[in-house]
Formats: sequence, structure tokens, C-alpha cells
Amino acid sequence: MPGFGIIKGLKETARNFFGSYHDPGRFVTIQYPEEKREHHENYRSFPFLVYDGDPVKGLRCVSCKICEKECPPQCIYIVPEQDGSGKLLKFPRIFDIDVSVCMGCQICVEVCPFDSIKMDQEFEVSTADRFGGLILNRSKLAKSNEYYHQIRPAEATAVDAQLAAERERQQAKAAAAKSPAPAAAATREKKP
Amino acid sequence: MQLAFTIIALLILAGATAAVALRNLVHCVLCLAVAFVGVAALFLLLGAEFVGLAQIMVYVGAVAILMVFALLLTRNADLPATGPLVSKSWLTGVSIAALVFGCLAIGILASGVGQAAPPSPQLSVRQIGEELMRNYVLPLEVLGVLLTVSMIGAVVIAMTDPKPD
Amino acid sequence: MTPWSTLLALAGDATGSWLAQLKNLATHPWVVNLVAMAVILGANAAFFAVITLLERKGLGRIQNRPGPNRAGPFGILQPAADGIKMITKEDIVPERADQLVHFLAPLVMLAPITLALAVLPYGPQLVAVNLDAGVLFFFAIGTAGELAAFMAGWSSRNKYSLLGAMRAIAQMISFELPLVLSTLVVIMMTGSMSLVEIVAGQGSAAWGLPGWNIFTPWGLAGFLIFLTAAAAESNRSPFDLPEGESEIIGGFMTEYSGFKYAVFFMAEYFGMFAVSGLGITLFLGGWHAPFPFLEWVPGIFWYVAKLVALVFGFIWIRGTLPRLRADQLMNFSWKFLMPLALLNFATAILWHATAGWQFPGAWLCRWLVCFGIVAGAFTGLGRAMLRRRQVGPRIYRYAS
Amino acid sequence: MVDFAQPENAFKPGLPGAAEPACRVVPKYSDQGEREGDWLEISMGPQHPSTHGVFRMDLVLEGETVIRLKPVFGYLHRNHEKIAEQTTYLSSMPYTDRLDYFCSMTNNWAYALAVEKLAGLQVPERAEYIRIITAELTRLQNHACLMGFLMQDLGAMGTPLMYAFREREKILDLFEALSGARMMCNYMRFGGCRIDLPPGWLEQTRRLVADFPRFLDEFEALLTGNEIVMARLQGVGALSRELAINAGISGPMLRASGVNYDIRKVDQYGIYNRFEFRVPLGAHGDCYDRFMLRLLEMRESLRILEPALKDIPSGPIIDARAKLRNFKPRPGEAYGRIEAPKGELGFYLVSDGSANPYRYRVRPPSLINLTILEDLCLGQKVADVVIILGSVDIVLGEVDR
Amino acid sequence: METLPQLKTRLAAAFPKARLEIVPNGSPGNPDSLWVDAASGLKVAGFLKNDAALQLDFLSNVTGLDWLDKTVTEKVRVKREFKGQEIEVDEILEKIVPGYLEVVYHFYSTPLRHGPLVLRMRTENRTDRTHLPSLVPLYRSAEFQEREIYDLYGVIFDGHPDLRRLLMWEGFADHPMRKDYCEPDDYEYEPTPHGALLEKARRHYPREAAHG
Repeated sequence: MPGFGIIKGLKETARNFFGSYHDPGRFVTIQYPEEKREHHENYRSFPFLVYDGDPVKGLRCVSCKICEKECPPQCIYIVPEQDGSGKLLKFPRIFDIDVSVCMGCQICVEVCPFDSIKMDQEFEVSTADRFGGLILNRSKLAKSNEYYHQIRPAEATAVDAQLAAERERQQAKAAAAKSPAPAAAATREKKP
Repeated sequence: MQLAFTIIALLILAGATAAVALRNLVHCVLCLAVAFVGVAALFLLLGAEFVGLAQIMVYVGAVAILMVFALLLTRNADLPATGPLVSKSWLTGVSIAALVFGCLAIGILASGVGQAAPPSPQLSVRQIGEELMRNYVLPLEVLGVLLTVSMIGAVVIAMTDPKPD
Repeated sequence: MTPWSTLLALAGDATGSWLAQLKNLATHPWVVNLVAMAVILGANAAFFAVITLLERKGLGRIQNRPGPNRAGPFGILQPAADGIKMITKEDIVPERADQLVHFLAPLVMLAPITLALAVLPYGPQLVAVNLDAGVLFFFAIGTAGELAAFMAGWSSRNKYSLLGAMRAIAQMISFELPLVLSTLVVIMMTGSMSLVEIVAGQGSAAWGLPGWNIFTPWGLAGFLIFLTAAAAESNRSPFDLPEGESEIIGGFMTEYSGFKYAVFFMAEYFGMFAVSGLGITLFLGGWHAPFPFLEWVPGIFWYVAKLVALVFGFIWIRGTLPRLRADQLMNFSWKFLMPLALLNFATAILWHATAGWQFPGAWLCRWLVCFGIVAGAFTGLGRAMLRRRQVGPRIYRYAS
Repeated sequence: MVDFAQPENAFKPGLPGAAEPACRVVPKYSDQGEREGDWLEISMGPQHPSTHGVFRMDLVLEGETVIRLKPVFGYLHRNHEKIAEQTTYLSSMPYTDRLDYFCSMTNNWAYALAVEKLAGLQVPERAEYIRIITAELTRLQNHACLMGFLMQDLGAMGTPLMYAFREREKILDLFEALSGARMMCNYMRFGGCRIDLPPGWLEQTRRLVADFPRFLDEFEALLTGNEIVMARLQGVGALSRELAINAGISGPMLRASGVNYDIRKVDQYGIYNRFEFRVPLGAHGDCYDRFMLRLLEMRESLRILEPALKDIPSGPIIDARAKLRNFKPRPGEAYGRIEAPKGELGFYLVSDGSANPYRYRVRPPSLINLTILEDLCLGQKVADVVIILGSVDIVLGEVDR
Repeated sequence: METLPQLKTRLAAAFPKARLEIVPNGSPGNPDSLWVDAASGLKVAGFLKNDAALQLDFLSNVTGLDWLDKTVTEKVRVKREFKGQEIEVDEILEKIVPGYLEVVYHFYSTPLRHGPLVLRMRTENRTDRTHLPSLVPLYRSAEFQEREIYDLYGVIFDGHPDLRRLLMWEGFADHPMRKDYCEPDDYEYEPTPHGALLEKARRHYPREAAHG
């Protein structure tokens, strides 16, 4: 009977019409600003820098520039700190990320040997000032380890354990060598 | 009544003049449609409801649309014409127009309309129908059969595919 | 206009003589007609606003989303927001467009349809203009839509607009025939072209059943043909080719924006109300209640209820069906609807001719015979159409 | 890095000067003189509702019948291949997400497969399972959306598209839980996957796979028997078997023309040989076959997903030899291809031993499937052009690269 | 599928004039490729397509490659007259190997389900003799891919029915995928943390850059 397929289709849309009132499997819309979806721990938006303790001195970043090199869209810009004599210090003087260029690919996180850069979950980053507001500098990027624990508890705990183990190993090595080398910053001794 | 007639008459005249005087073909057709509508309005004004509506249906709905379609399907319809507005044989045209006008005027004057106008008969659709079915039943039937045959013929022609694909 | 004059008379009596003069003025035909016109326009405009919201909400629910719900509680202010947006939007006219025709097209589209709304009987006494040839008036007025579509499409100087205009004209002309043929059956069976009389003819009911035309075989078939053709006439899905946005962007409305676009939009909805109203008047008993014991409810209520139901049907179809192609549309009109409408005509004659049958069960017998003819024609024509195009379900094989 | 000392707009010397031909212009149709007035030339796109992105077709119509169609590409061209040649192997991975942004998982897989072939990496079993699961989920959502888009092109007011998107949302939720992003997953790595499945993910996926047939049944009831859909799709844009093979058509479009060629079966990459699934074949090669084939393939994908979700072993998810930083494969070349939802997605890599690929080439199924667009559209109506284009299934990110 | 040397032998028998060479692939596990000279490329491809044992009817992928001019240093032992004596000395010769553009074809067979067979063709140089035969008469799938290679590399395919640029716009002068392509120094102003880019931007957009 011609027309039967059309009637079957009409039946299907009617079912969805009524289903949208009682079946949450059909009605999946979330009213965004009022209700927000729960993000999974793995959810990522843009990078941030982790610090322990002091927001400036406690940055884990040693300005090794690996992330700058590996960043696919080249949105990271790092200038290491220098001391009075011009020697490069293991600390970023400038650490900028152009969020309008960043594509949130997480490669900087993966290649960072110091667990210093991590992915944030803050996604409401819109700003009226595209040029100033979307270039994040060091102070805007720095977020505490506690915040990291808050957004990614499992991963942060694992990272902490790994860092502690590393530190212990370094200390053990230092103790074994009875090193005359400066004990400071031993945890971060690595070729940039 | 007078005022309405004047307005409508002016509309018809303006539409008809524009239809011959404008350079853009599409504008001409649209103005012609305006003139048709004006004529229909005259019929309505005179109480000839059925005729007025039929006028709109046939002239605006069919004739004007047909012209429009013809325009759409021919090329360069929207280019302005380049020839002179007044043709060389304008005298012939004017004389024919005058002749037609004269005939019409004589006819109208002879019919005695100009004198005391009789009360206009209120022609309802029912009356038209009864008239058609009683006095003019044979022509109506012939016409009806003709039209039905032509319609069925159109359907039959449409039903047969020229080339099955 | 009886209700108005009654109301005004009551008011005049109650408040004293200085109002009597006002009463005299108010009962003047010009004033009454203007008021009636304003009421019809206002009511339809309000209805238009409600229907746009209903459509968007309904489509949303059909598509499993909430629909507009930001403007006001449950989004009820959405039509107002849309209106404000449309009015305040920049009105862009293409530089090379034919300015005057481009400006006039929406008006030519809207004005006649508004006139068509005036002849519909909304209730027992609620008819603005009771024309003898109401049906004829309706179709005469409808032709202006074609002209308007052409004006819009041609004056925009846009190829998509032109394609849309051509499609619109071709479609409207093609579907006018089945539309008129299906209407003609009702005119023939009622014996009147007056919409008021057609409604009046559907009130009487045997055994308390509604005497609507749709409950006869020719009425049922006629209604379906009418509905299909009406959807095509008012450019509703699945016949919305003239503005088929996935193919020719906006059809003849491509180059319209702002309030002019809103006028087109309004004209489209008014057109839908008008043809739906005509369908209600011709086939669904107009303002009549379905059963005699419901007659105490005012007729306007039944009219609006039927209108909403029909319009929601259009929305439902719009939410379900994809659109046809232009040539298929023509085929559908000329090879399916037209023969069907002609056969329906014959069925109606048969129905009329057998009205004298007196044996018990005659009515049922007539009904079944006539229905059999119509249903058989429907199936046969439909099958033939599908088969000719070699269209049908397929079975798929899998690689071994 | 760019040499800034270069004068502005300087093109390097040594380019073919004399041999540089002017861009050849196709003979204008107008040399057929008198017919010119009957023909309507339309530029469909780049801003058009149904070109699926910034794609343009130069159409010449006679009435509404297409008598010439030339696709114009490049509006989204960003020279993905050049970018990839200037960065490391790893850095190209997120860019592959953006090729066919509907199917980032399969794009990742194709690239990872090519690099693994080049560098001789072994993928652990668990990672292979994860890859198959994500790839088939990708196929589900791509095919569902494609059918929705096709119906949108047919003018169905987005209802099927909304149903498809509803299901796609559920799959994207899974992708987000797994990889952190809904569309730009950047999930696979050379020799495995980036992170292991989060807890509860498999359970969620199983539930989705169990619920999915309901959606398919509804979709089928809504569309496949619909007379209008059949009338619009059947017999439109028929592609012959020979032309399909000759023009390098791949994916569901090739199989709709009746060619039994599914790279999952032919190459048996990954661990596809462990799964039972059938390859549906079309007989007519028209839009309806292409449409139906995707529906049938979705059912087959479910047949792969069910055992895959059941049998997934535990273990490492990445080859221990795979290095993230300083990844330098030996000089050589490799071509890795997979059956992406849109067709054969291949990556051809040439290594010169450095950290950047010497040559990085994407074989874009969307682009190559468009080769026969003009052949399919000639003689059809303008309304068919959009559905033929829709049934080809293109994503402009991949076409223009 | 038969091995590449076997195929080469058969091809050499079928086309005695053709220059065939097997190009080894450094990457283990990946197939070697066959280098055919441009003159007999079309004939060889036709053979591959129609041969009953091969039936390589599916040209999957066509790739362009750019090889720059290379300076090869080699040590040669040459005889020199030195103080009236002829002695042999080592001399380092610097030789410039002219670069060329290369097109790589990947063939598969749909009925026999084997492949890929990798075929290569090379142009004579990178500048003016960049002609190769088009495979479009045999394989439609080459149509857009050859256009793309023409666009991005500048290889001119003789016999292509519609050789226009594919991705870049008509009138674009360069071939961007070439290794020595230098991007034109004009782009929109975008503030950026990168000093070098900012410097470059300042030259083009002094006003915007001053505000930014």
C-alpha cells in the first residue's frame, strides 16, 4: 500500500514527540548555563602550570623549552630567567600561551619531563579582549597543586607519588655519592 | 460610487497605459495585471460578483501568469528594450484604436445606458447557475464535456512517459 | 453584523442617549466592516504568533529537544522576540534589484491572503463577508500568490530566487487543479458556492453523528486530496520546494531580510490558515460541534480547535517528511492527484445517484462501494507511480 | 622557522619559469553560442546550506537539469602536509584529528598505523582492542550523522539529523571520558594508545552498544520504507562498478556499487581478523544503496563491538619501544591505510631519519570520492546534486587539507 | 602477488625499451618500489592494470615528492703529475646531483585483493623539465590527485584532461609543497607572544602593532 512508509515514519516521530516528555534516553538536552554537565576526569581544555607552595617560586617548570618545541601550533613562548651574570636559570621569566592558538592537544603535558604543565578543565574562557585576554602569561597560568588535585584527583596523586619517588631516588643517589655538588635543586637536575 | 468608479477607472487607465509604454517587459506584464484587477473591481462594483471573480481568476491567475512564464522562459527578458517607444506605423495604430473606440461608444450609446439607469439587477450565483442550467444547458454541456475531455487528455498525456528511464 | 450591533445596542441602551449617536456611527457599514477586518486581522496575527511558537516547540519535541524556552517562561515570549528581531533587522535590498517590484512583492503576497481570511465563516454568525461565490473568491484571490512569488523571484536578480520563483509558479499552477477539483465535489454535492451554506449543509447528523463531508467516501478522498494540494499551495513540507533551503537556499525569498521577510513568512502562515480554514469549512463541518450535545460550546471554539489540529498535522508532517523533487512533484500532481480527483468526482456522482436506495443497510452498502472505488484508485495509482519509477524496498546481500 | 630577511612576497628563484603553464581553463560552455541564453550558471557555494562546508560547485543548468558541474576546492586548504613535514611525527597527531573532524579516532589510527609500519612498532593486544572499539564507535556516529545530513539535504527539517546527533552525543561522551575531548581526541600514539580506559568505561560502552539497535530500528522505520525517501534516492546518482573501481572510490560508496572491498577484510589490519562481520553490498550503486549500506554497516559494527567489549584483555596499552620525544624512524617509506568511515584513509610517510617526516601524505577518501561527482550529477536535477553530494559523505577538513 | 624482481623481469620482457629499476625501501617490512621512466610509465601502468596475474585496477594513492639538488662528496683516486712523477692521490670531488620531482603510485587489486605495488616516476629536474605522463586515461582516481601534485609540486602531467590548480587559487605562482618553498611575507596582523613574529607583523601593520 503506497503511503504506508510515510505513516510508519509519522508514527515514529509521534513516538519521539511523546517520548521526549518522559524518556531521558531521548531527551538529552542540558540547559547549559543553569545546569552543567559533569566533566570526566580526563576532560581537558587548556594547559596550566603547576606550582607547589609559592605561586612564583614554586613553579615546577624549569624552562627547558621542550613543550615549546613540541607544541604543534607553536602557541607556547618561553624565556628563561637569567641571573645577574647572564647565566640561564631553571625558571621561566616569561611563559606565555596563546590560548586562541592552542588546540588543547595535550602534547605539552605528555612531553614534559617534570610534570609541570597540566591540562586545565576550565572551559569558560571567553573574553571581550581577544588580543590581551587570550594570551595567558605566567601568573595567569600558574595554578596550585591543590587545584590540580581538585580537578584530576587520580592523576595528581599518581604524579605526586612519582615525583616523591624521583626525589627519593635523587636524594639516595646524592647521599651515595656524598656529593659535593649543590644539594639544591637536585630534584630537577636534568639536561634542558 | 462615483468616487470608487473614478479611482478604479484611473487605475485601469494607468495600468493599461503603463503596460504599453514601459520599456521593461516584466513591468509591462505586471501593469497589465493591475489593469485586469481594475476591470475585475469594476465588475464587483457593479455587483457582478461572479464575473468579477472569474475575471481575476482567468486574467490574473491564468493569462498574466502565462505571460510571466513565457517571460521567464525566454532569454534576456530583463534587458531593457532598445527600439523607439513609438513605432513608425503609429498612425495605423491610432486609427485602429479610434475605430474600436468609436464602435464601442456607438454601441454603448445605442443601448440606452446613458439615460435613466435601470436598477441594477442583483445577480446571484444561484441565478447564474439556474440560467445556465435552463436556457443554456446545451452549450454548457458541450463546453463541460470539451473541458473534461481536455483535462483527462492532459492527464493521459502526462501519464505516458515519453522515454522510460 | 449582528453580534456587533447587538452588543452595541445593548451598550447604547444601558448608558444613555449620548451614546446613541455613537451607536449610529458604530453601526455604519464602513465602521462595522473596518472593525470586522481589524478583528480578523488581529485574531489571525495573534494566532500566527501562537502557531509559530507551537510549531517550533512541536518540531523541537519531535526532534527530542525542548524548542525555544529562553524568552519568558517556557519561551512564550519567543514570538515577540522574533518580531522585534525581524523589525529591527537591517532591510537589505540588492543593489541591482528592481526596487519597486522588490518592495511590492511581499505586500502582493500578504494582502490577498488577508482578504481570503475575511470570507471564512468562523461561527454561526461570525462571517465578515458572506459572498455568494465564496469559494470562487478564495481561488481568485489565491492566484495573486503566484504573481507575488514571481515578482519576488524576478526582482531580486538572484539566480536562486529565479529558480525558486519558477518552482513556485509551476507548483501553484499544478496543484491549483486538484485543489479546485476536490473543492468542486463539495460544491456539487452541497449545491452552493457560498461557504456559509456549505457549513450549514454539514450540520445535520443522522443518529447523532456528525454530518461532516469527511465522513462520506468522496469527502474523505476529497479531504486528503485537498490537504495534499493545500500543503503544496501554501508551500508547506513536503512540498516546500520553492524555498527548499537545502537546494536553492531560500527560493524567491533569498534576497529578503528583516521585516519584508517577516511579511512573507506571515503570508505563508496566513495562507496555511486560510487553506486550513477552507478545508475545515468544506470537509470538517466548519464551526459545527462534532456531536449535537456539544452544541452549547461556541462555534468559534470548534473552528479554532479544528484549525489547531490541522495546523499541528502540517507541523507533524513537516517534522517527518523530506521534500519531493520538482519533477516528482509535478508527476505527483498530474499523474496521481489529478486522476484521483477526477475519479473522486465520479464517485461523488455515484454517491449522489444512489441516494435513492432504500433497502436496509443501503447507506453502508453505498459507503463501502464508493470507498472501494476511491481506495482502489488510490492504491492502483500509487503502485503504478512507484512501479513506473522502479521505486520500492530493496533487499541487500552480503559478501560471502 | 621562516627566514625574515626575505624580501616581501619573494618567490624563490629557480622555479619553472618558462615551463610554468598558465592555469588551464576549461573550455567555456558558451562557445556553443545560441544555447547560451537557455543556460543558467550557478555557483553553488562556498556559502551554501548543503555543501557540507566551504565547498563550491560551478553548475550549469538547463532548466533545473545539470549539464556541467565543476567542483572547486581549497577554501579550507591549510597545507596540512606541509605543516606535518615541518614538525615532529608526534606533533602531527593532533592535526590528523582535524582532517575529518567527525572521525578523529580513525584518523589517529591511520596515522599511527603508518608510523608503526615505518618504525616497526608492535601494538599491544589491549591497545588493538581499544582501537577497534573506538574506531567502530566512530563509524557508528559518522554513519548515523551522515544519514542525518543526507536527510537534511532532502529537506527533512533535521529530524533524522537530531536523532543521529542524540546518539552521537552519547558516543562523544564516551570519547570525552576516554581521551579528554569530544571531537579532537588525539588519543592514539605510535605503538598503542595514550591512556588506559577509565574505570567504568567499558560498562558504559556496553550499555550504549546494547541500546544502539533501538535507534537503528527507529531510523529504519522512519526512513527506509518512506516512499518519498525512496523516490528521491533510488535511481539517483547511480555509479557503475567499473567506474567506481577505476575512480578509486572507496568505503561504503565502493561497496554500494557492488564491489566487495573492505580494507578491514582485505588488509586485516589491527585484529579485525578475529571478528565475525559481514560486508553488505549494493546492487545499483545509487544514493539509496549508499544510504542503506551505511545503515547495514552500523549493524555490522555492533557485531564487532559486542565481542570486542567482552574479550578485551588487560595488559599494557603501548609498545615499550615507542619513544615520545626524539622519535626518529629509520629512513624508508611506508603506506598505512585503514577503512575509515568515509573510505580508504591512507598515510604515506617518507622518513629521512630525522625527527620530522620527509614526506607526509594523506590519501583523503573524501576528496577522491568526489572525483566522479560530475559524472554522477550530469543529467540530474539541481535538487539531486545536493543529495548526491550528501551521499558521497565528505568533510571539507579532509577534502581541502 | 609475484615478487617485484619477477615482475620486473616480466615487464622488461614486455617493454624492452623501458628503464626499470627497483628502489629499495630502507624501512623493514615495507615493500620496495619500482622506478619506471616517464616515457614508458603509461604503458607499464596499462600492463599492471590489464595483466591477468596482477589486475591492479585500483590506483589508491598518488603522491608527489620533492628531492632537492644534492651535493655528493666522494673520494676518488686520481693520477696526478707531481714533480714529474705520476702518483695517485685521493681527491674529494664535489658533485651536484640534480634534484627531481617524484611521483609515487600505490596500486591495489580489488578482484585479487593484493597490493600495494609501488610505482615511481621521476622528472628530469625540478625546474623546467617536470613532465610526466598522466595516468588519468587509465585510472580516473588520478584525476584530482594529479591536479593536486601539479598544484603543490609543479609536476606537469601530459595527457591530463583538466590540469588546473586544485587547492590553491588560480593565478597563484608558486608550488607550496616544494622543499625550498618560502612562504610569502604577508599575513594578517595577530598579536603573538613570539617576538620574531611580532617583529615581522610590525613591519606590515605598524598601526595595529603599536596598539597591540
